[in-house]
Amino acid sequence: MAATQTQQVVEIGYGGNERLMMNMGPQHPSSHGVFRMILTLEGETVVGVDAVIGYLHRCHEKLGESLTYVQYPSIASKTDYVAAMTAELAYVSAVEKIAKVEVPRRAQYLRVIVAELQRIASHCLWLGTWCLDMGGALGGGATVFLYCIREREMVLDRFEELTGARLLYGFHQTGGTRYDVPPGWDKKVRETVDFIERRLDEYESMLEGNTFFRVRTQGVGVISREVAETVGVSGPLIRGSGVGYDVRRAEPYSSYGDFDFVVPVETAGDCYARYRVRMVEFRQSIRIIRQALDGLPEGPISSRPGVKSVAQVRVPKGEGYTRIEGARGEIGCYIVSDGGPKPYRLKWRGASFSNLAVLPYIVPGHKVADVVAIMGSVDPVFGEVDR
Amino acid sequence: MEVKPPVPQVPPPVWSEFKDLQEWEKYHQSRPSDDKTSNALASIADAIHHMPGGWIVTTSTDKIFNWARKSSIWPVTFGLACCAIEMMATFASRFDVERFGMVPWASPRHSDLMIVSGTVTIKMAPMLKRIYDQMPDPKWVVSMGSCANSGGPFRHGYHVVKGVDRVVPVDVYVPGCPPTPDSLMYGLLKLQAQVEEFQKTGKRGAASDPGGA
Amino acid sequence: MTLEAVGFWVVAVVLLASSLAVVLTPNLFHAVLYLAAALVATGAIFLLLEQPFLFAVQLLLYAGGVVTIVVFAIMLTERLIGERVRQTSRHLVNGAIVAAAVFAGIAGFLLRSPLATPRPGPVDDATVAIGRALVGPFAVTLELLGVLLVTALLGALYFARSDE
Amino acid sequence: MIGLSSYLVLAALMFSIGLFGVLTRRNAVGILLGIELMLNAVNINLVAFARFHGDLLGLVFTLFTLSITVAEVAVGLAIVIVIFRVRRTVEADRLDLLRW
Amino acid sequence: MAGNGGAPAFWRETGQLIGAIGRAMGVTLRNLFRKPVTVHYPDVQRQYPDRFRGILALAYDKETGEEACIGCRLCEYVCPPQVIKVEMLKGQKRNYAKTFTLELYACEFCELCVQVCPTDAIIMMKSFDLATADRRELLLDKDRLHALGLTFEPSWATGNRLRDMQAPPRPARAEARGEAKGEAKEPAE
Amino acid sequence: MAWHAIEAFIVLNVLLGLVAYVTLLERKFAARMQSRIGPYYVGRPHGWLQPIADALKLMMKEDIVPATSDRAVYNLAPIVFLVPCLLIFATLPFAPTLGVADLNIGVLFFLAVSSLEIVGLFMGGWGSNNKYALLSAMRAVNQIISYDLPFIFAALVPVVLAGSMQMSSIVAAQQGLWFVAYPLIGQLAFLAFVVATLAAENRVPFDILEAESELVAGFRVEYSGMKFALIQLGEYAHMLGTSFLGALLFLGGWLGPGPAALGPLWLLLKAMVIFLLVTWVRWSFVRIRVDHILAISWKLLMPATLVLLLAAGFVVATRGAGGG
Amino acid sequence: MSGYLPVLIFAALILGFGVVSLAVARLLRPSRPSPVKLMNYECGAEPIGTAWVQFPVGFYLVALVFIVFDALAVFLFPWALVLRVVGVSAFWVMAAFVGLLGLGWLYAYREGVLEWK
Ligand code: SF4
Ligand code: SF4
Ligand code: SF4
Repeated sequence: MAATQTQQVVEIGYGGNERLMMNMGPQHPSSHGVFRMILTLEGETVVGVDAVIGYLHRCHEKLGESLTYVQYPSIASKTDYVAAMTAELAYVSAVEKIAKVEVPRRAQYLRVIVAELQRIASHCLWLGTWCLDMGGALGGGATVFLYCIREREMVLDRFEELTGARLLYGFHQTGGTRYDVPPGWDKKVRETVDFIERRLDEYESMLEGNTFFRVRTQGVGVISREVAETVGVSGPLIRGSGVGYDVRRAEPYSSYGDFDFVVPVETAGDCYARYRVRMVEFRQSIRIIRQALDGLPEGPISSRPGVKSVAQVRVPKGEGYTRIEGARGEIGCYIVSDGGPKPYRLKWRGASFSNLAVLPYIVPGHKVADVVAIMGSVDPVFGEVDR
Repeated sequence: MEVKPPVPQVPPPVWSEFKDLQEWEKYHQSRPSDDKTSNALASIADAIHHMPGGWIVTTSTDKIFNWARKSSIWPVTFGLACCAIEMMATFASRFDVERFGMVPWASPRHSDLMIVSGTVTIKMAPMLKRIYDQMPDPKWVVSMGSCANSGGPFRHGYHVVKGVDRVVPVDVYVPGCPPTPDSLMYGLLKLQAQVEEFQKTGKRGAASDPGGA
Repeated sequence: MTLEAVGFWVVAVVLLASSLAVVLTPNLFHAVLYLAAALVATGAIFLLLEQPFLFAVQLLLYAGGVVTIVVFAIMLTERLIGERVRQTSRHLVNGAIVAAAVFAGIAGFLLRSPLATPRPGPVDDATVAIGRALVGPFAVTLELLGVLLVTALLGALYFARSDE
Repeated sequence: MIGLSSYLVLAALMFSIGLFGVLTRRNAVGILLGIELMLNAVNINLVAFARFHGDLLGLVFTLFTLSITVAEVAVGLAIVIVIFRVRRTVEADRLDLLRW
Repeated sequence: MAGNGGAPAFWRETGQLIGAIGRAMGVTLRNLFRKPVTVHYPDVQRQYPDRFRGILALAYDKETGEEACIGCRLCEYVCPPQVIKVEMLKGQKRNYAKTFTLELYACEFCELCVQVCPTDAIIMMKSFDLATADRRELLLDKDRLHALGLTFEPSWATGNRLRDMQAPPRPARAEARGEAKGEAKEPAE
Repeated sequence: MAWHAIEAFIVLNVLLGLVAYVTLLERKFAARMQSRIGPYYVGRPHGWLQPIADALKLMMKEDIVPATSDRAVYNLAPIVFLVPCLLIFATLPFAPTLGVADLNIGVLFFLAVSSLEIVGLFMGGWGSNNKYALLSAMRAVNQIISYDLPFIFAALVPVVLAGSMQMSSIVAAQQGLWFVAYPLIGQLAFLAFVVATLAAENRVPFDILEAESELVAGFRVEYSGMKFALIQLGEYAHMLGTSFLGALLFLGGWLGPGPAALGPLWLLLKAMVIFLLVTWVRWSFVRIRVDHILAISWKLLMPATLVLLLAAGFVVATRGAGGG
Repeated sequence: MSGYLPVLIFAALILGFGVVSLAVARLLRPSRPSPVKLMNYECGAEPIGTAWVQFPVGFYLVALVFIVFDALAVFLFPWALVLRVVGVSAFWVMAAFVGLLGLGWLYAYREGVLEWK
């Protein structure tokens, strides 16, 4: 099915013109990191796309096998560095699953709060960079970008108050979290999300009804439901294609079952649908954060004592796979343990990696200008793709 | 409490114990010195310099030139990994490097500065080198974050270049993982100070000057 | 020499040089650029002839239009790199002889024909006069031109798209 | 003093050059360039006569010629494109469509 | 852009477009009159929060004024990129670190070393301002680490505090240790 | 002759200074719009030395001519680009008698000269032998020619209303009523003019030409150092020139309260209003895709302006008097 | 004619400015070419092939329509000047002309030339 579809689009408009092979990336303003696309162009129309990844292969899995359960979480955050909290969480909960460690409720709620805050920060970055791609660094795109980063900074401030770091946190540890909330933090978080909620309206009024924006996004990069399911995309991509799949709902972890939220689904499958999904997710995240802050239980933040030495955490023989709904989709972490302080084998399922696989299905047939819009709406993070 | 403040210094023999720095001494790229002005101008300036009172002219023009270079350092937007996100934050409203006259450009041809923000892998290194090479002289490099400094947390990996200074000559190292925008800006100010010092000889900032920016 | 004479000679040299370059340069793209130069120089000739309006029209129509269209045509038909750009010319000698003969003929005719003594140019604002003429005596011509242009447009579009 | 004849000679030279181009160019686009030159030479003549005879007609006529030239180029190039499509070349020597 | 759905659709779209243009320009206009969020960096320093994880330093013992590190090498073991090298010097009353080097150019600022340190000897500073032109300068030895500890403001975290915060059974102890001193200093923006 | 030379020299220098500071104005304005501060430390406060530093630095940058480029074309392009961009000022008077030349084909001269710009642009894009540059040049030519027509037609409306192409008489015709205030026709024409200006200047949302995120830096991607500076200068000069043209055609030029000596100031002020308007739009929108850009021009703007022009013509022809 | 002298001088000055500034820059700037530096920039990757290839016909078609309407614009200028003096008849002449070209536009529109793909 999928193959024939690609075939179809490739053949359009070949009028005997010469084809142009053009590199896009690795150093390209819109490559979102180090991604190289070799586009085959016919005039302005893309007829073929060749994705080259691996420019950021940082040996994560090998590293994971040589570092102990205590050491690795802070490096796990470097897989999906835009949403570090969820990446860490995936690793940590995989360990917890094998070791059958209970996580205190307070820690679970904290995990939810930071994960959702992280989702907001990540989506802010996504919206900003996406608009930057579409709007140009010397235009309105840059403006939206700067607004988004401005609001993202507020979330980062909250993280900085909580953990001391702005981007890569090392917040989670086996059995709970490493940091408890500082006094007054919840109030500030509330203020932050209130503020961001107001600012979201501003972004929407800049983009939503704007015909310029709509023609750039509607009907562009359509991922049909079939393709989405075949390729195995996840996160906002699959929800934009009409599949209401969300790990938080499908397989609630970390007390997500306690909260009331909506999983947004759009059926169009184009960039605009993905945009809508993410915009709704913004608001749903805010909603979850409010609920979690309201119900934040007292108690310990960790069921295990804090790290005292490198080989402190030992995990019985076994294997476990956990999945987390990251900002970009399903992050999976698979750990095989041989009973020692380190995993025997560690495998990441990067959401961006699977999402990126959809590019050859949706890019051909579009204009060069659409390529950047599609790339932006896929929102890959290359730490996670190349690992 | 009573403390005896120790003297801050790096005892040279210590390096030799670190494989990383041994290799650094061996592999790090040094920079050719003739990237400042054309030879013609250099000889003219030399002639003026040797005329009586000519040094006033040359030094003051040099001051102006270096001021201009310093005041308009345009970085190329080149993000590699996590640090790139913080670099973006540095370019954004809250930290706004445009106050220092820095405008990020997409093409290396328009840029003076490459901020290597993130892990350089073996696959990426040739690309990075090429982009660096394609920047017009005079140019500068800031190595941002532990990964670019030395491979950082991934330096034991098989696919990571242990420090971008093995590929291109680095002018300023900014520690951090990722360095906060403030520290990157500190590094950039430091770079500006270096550029200002970029005298007729094309000498870069002195190595032993940890303090003042 | 008066200023006008200086202007004439300068423009004439530029014009002839660039025209020669148009026909002689092996690189077709360069030829088009030289043509642009020649056209601008022609415009300058118009200026020397005290027809600023025509000068502007020349720039507007040719520099903006024809050059564009020619460039595009090249893009469509001929790769300009490698072997193919160095297109050779044919019948160089024959061509030169014919061209020289034509020039000799014209020049001879010019020399023989009694040229009227120069009179002062037309009214100072030629544009208004042209405008009057266009909507007055030449109105029909104008409409005919419109027909011609439309026909050309339709024809060209038809040709260019015929087997898309 | 630059008189009418100077302009006419200049135009004649330009015309000859254009003709030379037309005759020697292999490439059809090149031939069109030559034709452009010739038409320009004609325009120079027209304007020069108009100027020195104080006649408006030449100017109006030039204006028309300019426009017609434009149409000519458009059609000419379109034809070149068609030829290219059919024959995969624009070398005038090989354009023997009309011969059979 | 002109709609292909006939005249009404066209006018509707045009109306929408104009509305959108107005709204977008309104947003930018509104922001034009907002105060810039820029922190005027060299003139004004951003207020770091208390838990800021900056460059590492060695601390002196609060009571005795001696250097606090006992050279136990726990930090060396736990450090993921293995940037710390400690040699122990046996003493009579207590042990010392004979040498203590930290390759700051490879540190990932994960705070694990701080967390494991039993004597709160290694701490983090509220600053990153150590940019340098020579990579060798980022190799911090013991003296330098001590000096840094006096130069910058230390952040809140120490090994004991961190472990207390995480300790499951005794949640109250963290407060007793005075964790909460002046936490909420940082303004929202 | 000497006097002309001096006058032209002064105009050129004032112009260059103005262009330099217009860039600064735009940067500061955009920065404020984005909650930033913009240039500040170079010539504090507010970075008033920034343009000078930039220019000096660019002068000292190495100049790179790619090995595979078409050298002559590549090297000439910046100048070919620059000349028309600055030459358009030749016919813009800054006061009734102040300016290089107040030609009686003023508006036409402006349009004709500025249409030459694409030659330089295409030369740059072609000469670089760079895919981004070439693609950008192709787009640019397409876009500029597409918006040239609405631009011409919109600029013709005041010409029709004033019955003259001479800038000073157009301004004089606005003595009673600025053409922007001319009922309906004036406003629509002004609107079309601004849109066409945006497009002709390759400003967002019509900046597919430099499309940073797709084509890195457009047709000038390979240019460095002084050539790059000249291209930038040309772009901003063109921008400024069009703003002045708009001020002259629609906003009554130097007319304004106060003594006549204030005329140039008024003109500058009005031109800056247009410039800031364009900048404001620029920093508020995302880019439009190239096919939509062309569609907007050909399907909407071009016919609309043509009809508008005819309407203006009808009004003038029947009323026999323009300018209200 | 003499009205154009300042324009000419102005043009010469601009040209001079461009040339002089390039010359000064040539004096000031370093020049250290290397094969890699002179390579075409393509995001750091090695360029694949040349940029000079054929482009699709869509580019040409737009230019074609433009050219014809440019010719129209040329006639509008003199027309604009005489409207007031000649009156409505002038208007009708031009309206007919525009109408004729409008037919061409309509054809192009229908044919989808203006879609540009
Ligand atoms: S130094 Fe840290 S933040 Fe920067 S790229 Fe390396 S791992 Fe990422
Ligand atoms: S912060 Fe982490 S990486 Fe740095 S020295 Fe401590 S343990 Fe090692
Ligand atoms: S710093 Fe702390 S953990 Fe490290 S060796 Fe000293 S006492 Fe032990």
